[in-house]
Amino acid sequence: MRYIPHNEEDVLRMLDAIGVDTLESLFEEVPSSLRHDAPLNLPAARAESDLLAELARIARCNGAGGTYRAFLGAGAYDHFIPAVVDHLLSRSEFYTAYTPYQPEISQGTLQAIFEFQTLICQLTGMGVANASMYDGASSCAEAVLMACRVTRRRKVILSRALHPDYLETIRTYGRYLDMEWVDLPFGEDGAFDPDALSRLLDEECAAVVVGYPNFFGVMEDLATVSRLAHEHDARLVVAVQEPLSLGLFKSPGELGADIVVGEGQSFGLPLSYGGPYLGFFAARESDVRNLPGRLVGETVDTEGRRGFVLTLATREQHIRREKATSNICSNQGLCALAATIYLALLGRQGLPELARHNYSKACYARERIAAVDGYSLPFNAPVFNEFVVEGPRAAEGILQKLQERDILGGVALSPWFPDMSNRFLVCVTERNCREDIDAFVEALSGGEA
Amino acid sequence: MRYIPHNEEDVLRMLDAIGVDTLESLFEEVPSSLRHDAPLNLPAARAESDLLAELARIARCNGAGGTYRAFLGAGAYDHFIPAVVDHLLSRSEFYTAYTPYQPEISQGTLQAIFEFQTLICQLTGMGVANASMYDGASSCAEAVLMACRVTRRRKVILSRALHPDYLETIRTYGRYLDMEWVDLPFGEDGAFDPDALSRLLDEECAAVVVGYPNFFGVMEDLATVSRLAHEHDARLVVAVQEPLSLGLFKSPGELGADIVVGEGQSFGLPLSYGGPYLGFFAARESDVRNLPGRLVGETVDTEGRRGFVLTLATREQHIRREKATSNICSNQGLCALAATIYLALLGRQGLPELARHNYSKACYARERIAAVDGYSLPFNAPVFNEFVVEGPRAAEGILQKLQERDILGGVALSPWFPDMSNRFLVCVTERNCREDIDAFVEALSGGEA
Amino acid sequence: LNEKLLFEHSRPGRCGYDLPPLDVPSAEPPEALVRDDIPGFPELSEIDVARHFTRLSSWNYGVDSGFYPLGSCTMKYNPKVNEVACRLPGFADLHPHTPQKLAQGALALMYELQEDLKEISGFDGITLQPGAGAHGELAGMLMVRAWQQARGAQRNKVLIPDTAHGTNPATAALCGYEVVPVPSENGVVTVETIEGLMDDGVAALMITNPNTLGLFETYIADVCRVVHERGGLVYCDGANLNALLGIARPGDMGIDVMHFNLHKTFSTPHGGGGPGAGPVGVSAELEPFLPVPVVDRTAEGYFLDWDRPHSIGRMKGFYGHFGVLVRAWTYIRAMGAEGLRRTAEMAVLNANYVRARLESSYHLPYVARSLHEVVFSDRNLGGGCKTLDLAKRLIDYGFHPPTIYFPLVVSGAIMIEPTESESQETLDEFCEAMEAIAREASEDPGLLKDAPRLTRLGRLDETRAARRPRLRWQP
Amino acid sequence: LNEKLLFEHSRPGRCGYDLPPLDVPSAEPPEALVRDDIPGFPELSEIDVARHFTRLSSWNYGVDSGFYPLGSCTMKYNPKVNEVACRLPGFADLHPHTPQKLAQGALALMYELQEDLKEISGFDGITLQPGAGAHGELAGMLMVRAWQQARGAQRNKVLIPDTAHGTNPATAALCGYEVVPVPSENGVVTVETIEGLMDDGVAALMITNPNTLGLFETYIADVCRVVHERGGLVYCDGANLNALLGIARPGDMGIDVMHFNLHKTFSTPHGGGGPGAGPVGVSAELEPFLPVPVVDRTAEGYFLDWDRPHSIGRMKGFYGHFGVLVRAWTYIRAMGAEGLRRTAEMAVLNANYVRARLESSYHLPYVARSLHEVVFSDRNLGGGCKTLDLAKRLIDYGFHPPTIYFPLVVSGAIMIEPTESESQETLDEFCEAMEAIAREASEDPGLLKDAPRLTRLGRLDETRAARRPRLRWQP
Repeated sequence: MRYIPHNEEDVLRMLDAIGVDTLESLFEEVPSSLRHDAPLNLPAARAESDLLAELARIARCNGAGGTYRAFLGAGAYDHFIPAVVDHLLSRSEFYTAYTPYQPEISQGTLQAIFEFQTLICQLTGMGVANASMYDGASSCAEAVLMACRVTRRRKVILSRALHPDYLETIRTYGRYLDMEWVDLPFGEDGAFDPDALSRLLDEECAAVVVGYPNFFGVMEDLATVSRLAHEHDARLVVAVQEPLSLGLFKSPGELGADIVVGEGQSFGLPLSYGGPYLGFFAARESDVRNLPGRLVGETVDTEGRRGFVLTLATREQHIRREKATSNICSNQGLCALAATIYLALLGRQGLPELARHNYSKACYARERIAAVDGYSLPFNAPVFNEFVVEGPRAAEGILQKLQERDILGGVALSPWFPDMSNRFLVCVTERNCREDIDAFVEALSGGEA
Repeated sequence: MRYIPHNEEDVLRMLDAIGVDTLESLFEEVPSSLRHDAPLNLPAARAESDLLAELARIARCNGAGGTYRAFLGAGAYDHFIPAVVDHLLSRSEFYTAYTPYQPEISQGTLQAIFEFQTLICQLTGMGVANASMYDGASSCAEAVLMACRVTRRRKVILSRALHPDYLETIRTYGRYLDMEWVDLPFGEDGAFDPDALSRLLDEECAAVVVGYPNFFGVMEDLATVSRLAHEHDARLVVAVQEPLSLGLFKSPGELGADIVVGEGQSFGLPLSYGGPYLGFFAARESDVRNLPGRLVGETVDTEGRRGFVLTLATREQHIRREKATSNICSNQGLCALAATIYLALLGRQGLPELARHNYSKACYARERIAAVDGYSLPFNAPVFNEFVVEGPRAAEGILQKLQERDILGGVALSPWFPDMSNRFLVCVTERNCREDIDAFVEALSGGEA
Repeated sequence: LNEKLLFEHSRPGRCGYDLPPLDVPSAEPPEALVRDDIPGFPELSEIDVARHFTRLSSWNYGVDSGFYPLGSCTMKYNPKVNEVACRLPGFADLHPHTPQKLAQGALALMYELQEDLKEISGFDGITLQPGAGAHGELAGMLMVRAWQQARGAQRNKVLIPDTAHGTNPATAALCGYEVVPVPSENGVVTVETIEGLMDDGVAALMITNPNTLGLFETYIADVCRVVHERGGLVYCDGANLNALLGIARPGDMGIDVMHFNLHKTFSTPHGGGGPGAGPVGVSAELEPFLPVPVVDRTAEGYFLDWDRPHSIGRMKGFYGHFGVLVRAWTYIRAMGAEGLRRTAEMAVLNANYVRARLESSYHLPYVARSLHEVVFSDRNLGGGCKTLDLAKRLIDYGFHPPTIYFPLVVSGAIMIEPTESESQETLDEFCEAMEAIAREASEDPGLLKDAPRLTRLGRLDETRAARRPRLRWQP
Repeated sequence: LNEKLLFEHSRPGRCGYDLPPLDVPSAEPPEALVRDDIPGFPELSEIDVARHFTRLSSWNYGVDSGFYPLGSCTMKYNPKVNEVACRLPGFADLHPHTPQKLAQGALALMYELQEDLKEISGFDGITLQPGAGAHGELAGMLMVRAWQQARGAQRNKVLIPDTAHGTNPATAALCGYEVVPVPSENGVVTVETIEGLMDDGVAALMITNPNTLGLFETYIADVCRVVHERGGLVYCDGANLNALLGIARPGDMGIDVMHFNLHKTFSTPHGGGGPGAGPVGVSAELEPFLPVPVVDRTAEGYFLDWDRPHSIGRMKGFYGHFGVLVRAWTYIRAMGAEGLRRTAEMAVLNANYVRARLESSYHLPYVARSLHEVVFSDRNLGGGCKTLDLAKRLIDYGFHPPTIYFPLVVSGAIMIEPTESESQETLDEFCEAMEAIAREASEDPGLLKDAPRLTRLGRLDETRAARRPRLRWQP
């Protein structure tokens, strides 16, 4: 029992101090009818060495990193994480701390979150950002709720090209809140259809939600959505599923977004089979008191020295209870720290440069794939590092063949878009070298796939 | 240039402050005839991502952990290292610090070394231990020099069963110090020959050096060496090549050793292809001023609070210069810290228990191997977790065959003992499960090996 | 020493990240789409970043720094091997869209964790998807509502005791429910109270057991019976499950749905506020409503089951905080059944030991036997000192303060949860500090009111922060 | 806060390590050989150990904590990727007796590092075996002696300048040499001095270049020529190689043998005093004498070459501090040729910048152009304050002090080596602190003499420690 310090002598001495005879009697308030007296049916305790061996065995059952040339994106992106990120995250002062309720001994966490909030504002072009949320999908759902709250409206226009996970999560969150969902179709170029949007918008619309990039990798024309939405006083909610794009493309803030949410996994978080990731949430400064989630603010101590505290807690559940802006009572503290460290390393030069690498590699892959007989790019709106490919037959079959050549060629679209059975989503990042791309193209051309 | 902060503006501003125009002129004292103006012929700078990929590729060229069932010892031992050891070692306050010359901001290193010294004393049964040395072999060489220093004698009796690396290192260190080396043969049981020792000892002997365990895994009869050596006022130097044995076997101190040195790698240090490891060095308290290497001692600060400092520096090179007890000016700080953490985790119960596991597994393997047709155990002196096996033909061939079945069956003795061509050294630790041992035995029995 | 903000350290031209040379032709998007710059973004070299965050960390207090008796948060030791486990290649680099055939290890681990949590809690179904306790709560209450709806019930209220966590009412509201407060008696919910409140407008009772006073809800079985008889369901906030591991199972008590806090009970690190994980356990009746996907198995292997027509849907992206799940699985395997029971026993022993030692110095508002935590109040504190002063003074003694001013039913609450990780010596040192502070309050209250003194900063002006919010750095 | 010793935390029955069940019959050695107990050995649980060392670490100051201008120690930033590199499976778990065919990766890396070091230094042969600088020195001087002996020379003296490291005389003594001190002139060794001292009893000159005053030995080429003409060899202490990377190569200067400090020049962490690595480079003439083994290659692959009949033998177990070699290899690959030259340039720029800023506040005993470090003295310090007081006061300003009282040729020496890792802002902050302290010395010398005040402990009584040595804990 290496994690529990008590020996039998300790136990007896402590029981004695308490004034009872047995451990049993400490549980006297638990009625015997509710006791579970049989031992739990779990594997026996294991030594650390055995446990690690078992874990390594399980992990090896997964076909992860190194083994395959992978072109998987669709909401989670393989980017290189410099070693210093994990080194700093592994400092126990960070990762074994709780929520910074006692600011005098939590300035590390608090200052880092303040820096995170600032970075997110800078990146999205917005005035205020919270301390982070569970992930892109749940942030997006919170954004929809907030848009309804501030507009006091209940109709929401959701782009069909928004990440399906985000769409589903929005619907789950709004399930019993009497919302009205309206589908915004996309056009032949893979971007939202502006004419449809004009038709759908009215004075009852709380918000329009679009992806940037959207699920097809397309950088939507935010300026147009913004203009149209604002004509009806609806809010523009922008969901960024690959935030590295913001290193290269105009920020949603400059294009008129009211709320910008997104998935921060690209910024220094491992793929980790889908989580924990990092939801970011930014808005206009005027909406600050309607933000969900935790906020850190600057203040001073008794001597006038700068310090940071959790603030505007009156929005939150522990004060406002059922009137709170959200039921969330945590953030993704350590994930936000990872992103802060990652962004600090890349910075003003590195982030755009990395984004350009991604863009250039994706361009190269697009051009080469489009040149393969039978393959085409069905959408022609601008994309970042991800794009849709149309193949000569069912995408599942194509991907299966590629897999046999140790290539994970992308994500088939048919589970979400049954009419797109021949299409799949291909993502190319800085982790894919030219040789990987060429091998992919060769596999497609050779007809093996 | 991610490790160098200067941009060109910084450089110009700093040159200006210095009062020179070019970086070039900072090197004006280097005669131009000595300048190396061509760029060094080295591979171009590499991004961290590329570098790690390259390193992983190189590392995969090695047939290490996991792939093979390995029974390799002979001076380096595969023991499980709990995760907390590396976690703590990776705290930058420890690993990026220098020698604790400024005790007020080095109490972490200093207290840990003080604890290390104490643990080594307890384990070896000696009165004083230094802050560590490069490894077992070099500690052993230093021990020989110290024995000569304190006895003012120059003849040293070296067991032929001492680890060959230790023997060679002793000879290198003493190469120009006018020493006399005398070989102490071992008997048919693999332990030193007491009759020979009696014959070899005289009043000119500075020391007798034996292994505990020796190279053949044998726990030498220290009480007898001690008695014989002390009759001639020679020092008994004991070299411990597998210190885990001290969890189970009587300590050299209680058996009469004067100097106990050894290799500490077993205590939480990775195999790492031979280093860095950890030399420990313990002696009688009366010899403290003759110890080589660094020492940490307890003292108090201006307020009388307990603290630790480097002490007895008058033995050392930076004060005594050519009269120093050694030229060493460092210890294996971080390795000593690893051992301290490891030993603290195992402690008074865990260390003996782990030693018993090793002993039991080795016993099982010995018995099973001895039962295989054509194989025998040539030595019958008591061993710890390592032992010599005699095969039916050249050991190299046997080991080669085993290797083809993914078994690294041991270390052939012929490079050091040409007359032992059929013999090899087999080591069994807690890392070898019964299934490994059975597979090994089966491979031997099946005649494949 | 002070440490500037990242942005204040910045210097044009610095960068802590080098890219490999681009091995394809360089391309550029249409100019109109390209952003010029990211104004204010920092520029730093690797050493700047390493030092900055190393220094920041030194102003934090974690479980590895010392005793962290934050009530209701279960700040137990986080074993280091768990951190190794979740970083293993095959886990950390596994893309969530990896074909399931190539993710059998991950799916097997999730499946096993589901099974383990069922066994530990006595529930029939589990979702691993929610990202935190409050998120699990939301999933749970959405299932409650879906179940009620499936039966055609029109119930718009939930009962919430005064000893509940603040998230409970907020969660109920998110599900469109009205909140009806339930007064506790002697710290627990009685059958009579529930009988009085439980009408056919009530969808569910949300209860915490053991509750936030550290007390076992003794009448829980009858309370559940009454709620069920009248068509309601019982939601349990599982934050305090640590006290019951191997002792009693919420599923056996009649509870219908409960979230787990893996970051509390199963020792995954709190990370300065996240990420956690909030799996939810449900009875068989609620199983059809679990969020998608659920991990299941057939003879061919493990798979993600999406085909669940009654599901409330998806709570977030992908399948759960996998990295956290790996840690929890590792912890459960390290402890085994015996270890988990020992955990509950030692956690309760520790709380009762602290209680026994401090009863004479601090006012104890509820006298029923404590389980894993004990709640004192500041009523007997001298010199006009309040709970906040005590908390700040504890910092000077080297301890993290307990949870303060919660639960709300105790005025000036001091809520101490020592967890099983702590040895008697640590508890003794803490109790001695508490006793010393009680004396100081009477003899020299300034010591409390001016605390902390030994931290880099003194008390911070929270009012100012809220009145004139500065939520980001501006040049 | 204080932290007890491990032994004082101990409690019977605790253990932080669990073994798996023994899967073979339990066996016991003959009773007479078995030890009863390890008296005093600690008993702790994992959390005790984690907290103990976490707390100890917080009393340390590392490069990641702040500026560490320890002269002659080259305390540059230690890139984190190097720590990942040496822990890779295939490196960390590679047994040194692994058949060489299965260790080709490790051998290739060592071979490449040998080649890199040759290119950087201009030498013809390299041994990677020595475990530290002083160990490399010993290997080097043993080779000198072996070379002399092979020629039949009877030379028993070595020349060592007054600017040398303390290890140099100790090393010479270990090789059986007598030490002849060489006075420097204006901080450097002149040809005339060497001509005067170099007779046929002298085996070698041991020189440091740049020397411990931070000065380039301008006459090095002629000095080497004179030594060679009179039958001697020149040993160079490579501790200060950082200043010359890509600028000039010791092998080209006529130096015959030099050790490298990988933990200085090539950024492997100092680890609180070790492990380092001290490879040695030699000219072709000395190559036959290199310690065994050396890594070499044939068409079939890499191998350890043991067949070197003139070798001085083995310096330690196995083949070198492999884990340190991996880090150095990684650093060299990260920097490339350009990066290494930039390293030297920026290191020298930084030292000269500090010199320029502090020249007016501190006495500068030598005026020749500094390379990577600058040595001041305490001569101008007011208020009777000494170098030690200055050093302790710097701690209160958040800096690690420079090397003090070394080199011995400068009384009250203050030896500052900033390295290339530091930015101008950091140097400015340091220089401002130095200037402030110079003012304080005159105005309020107590601030220096009572320093440090902001550390957990004040100045420690070193005399007491040495007089009544307590070198281990006793119950």
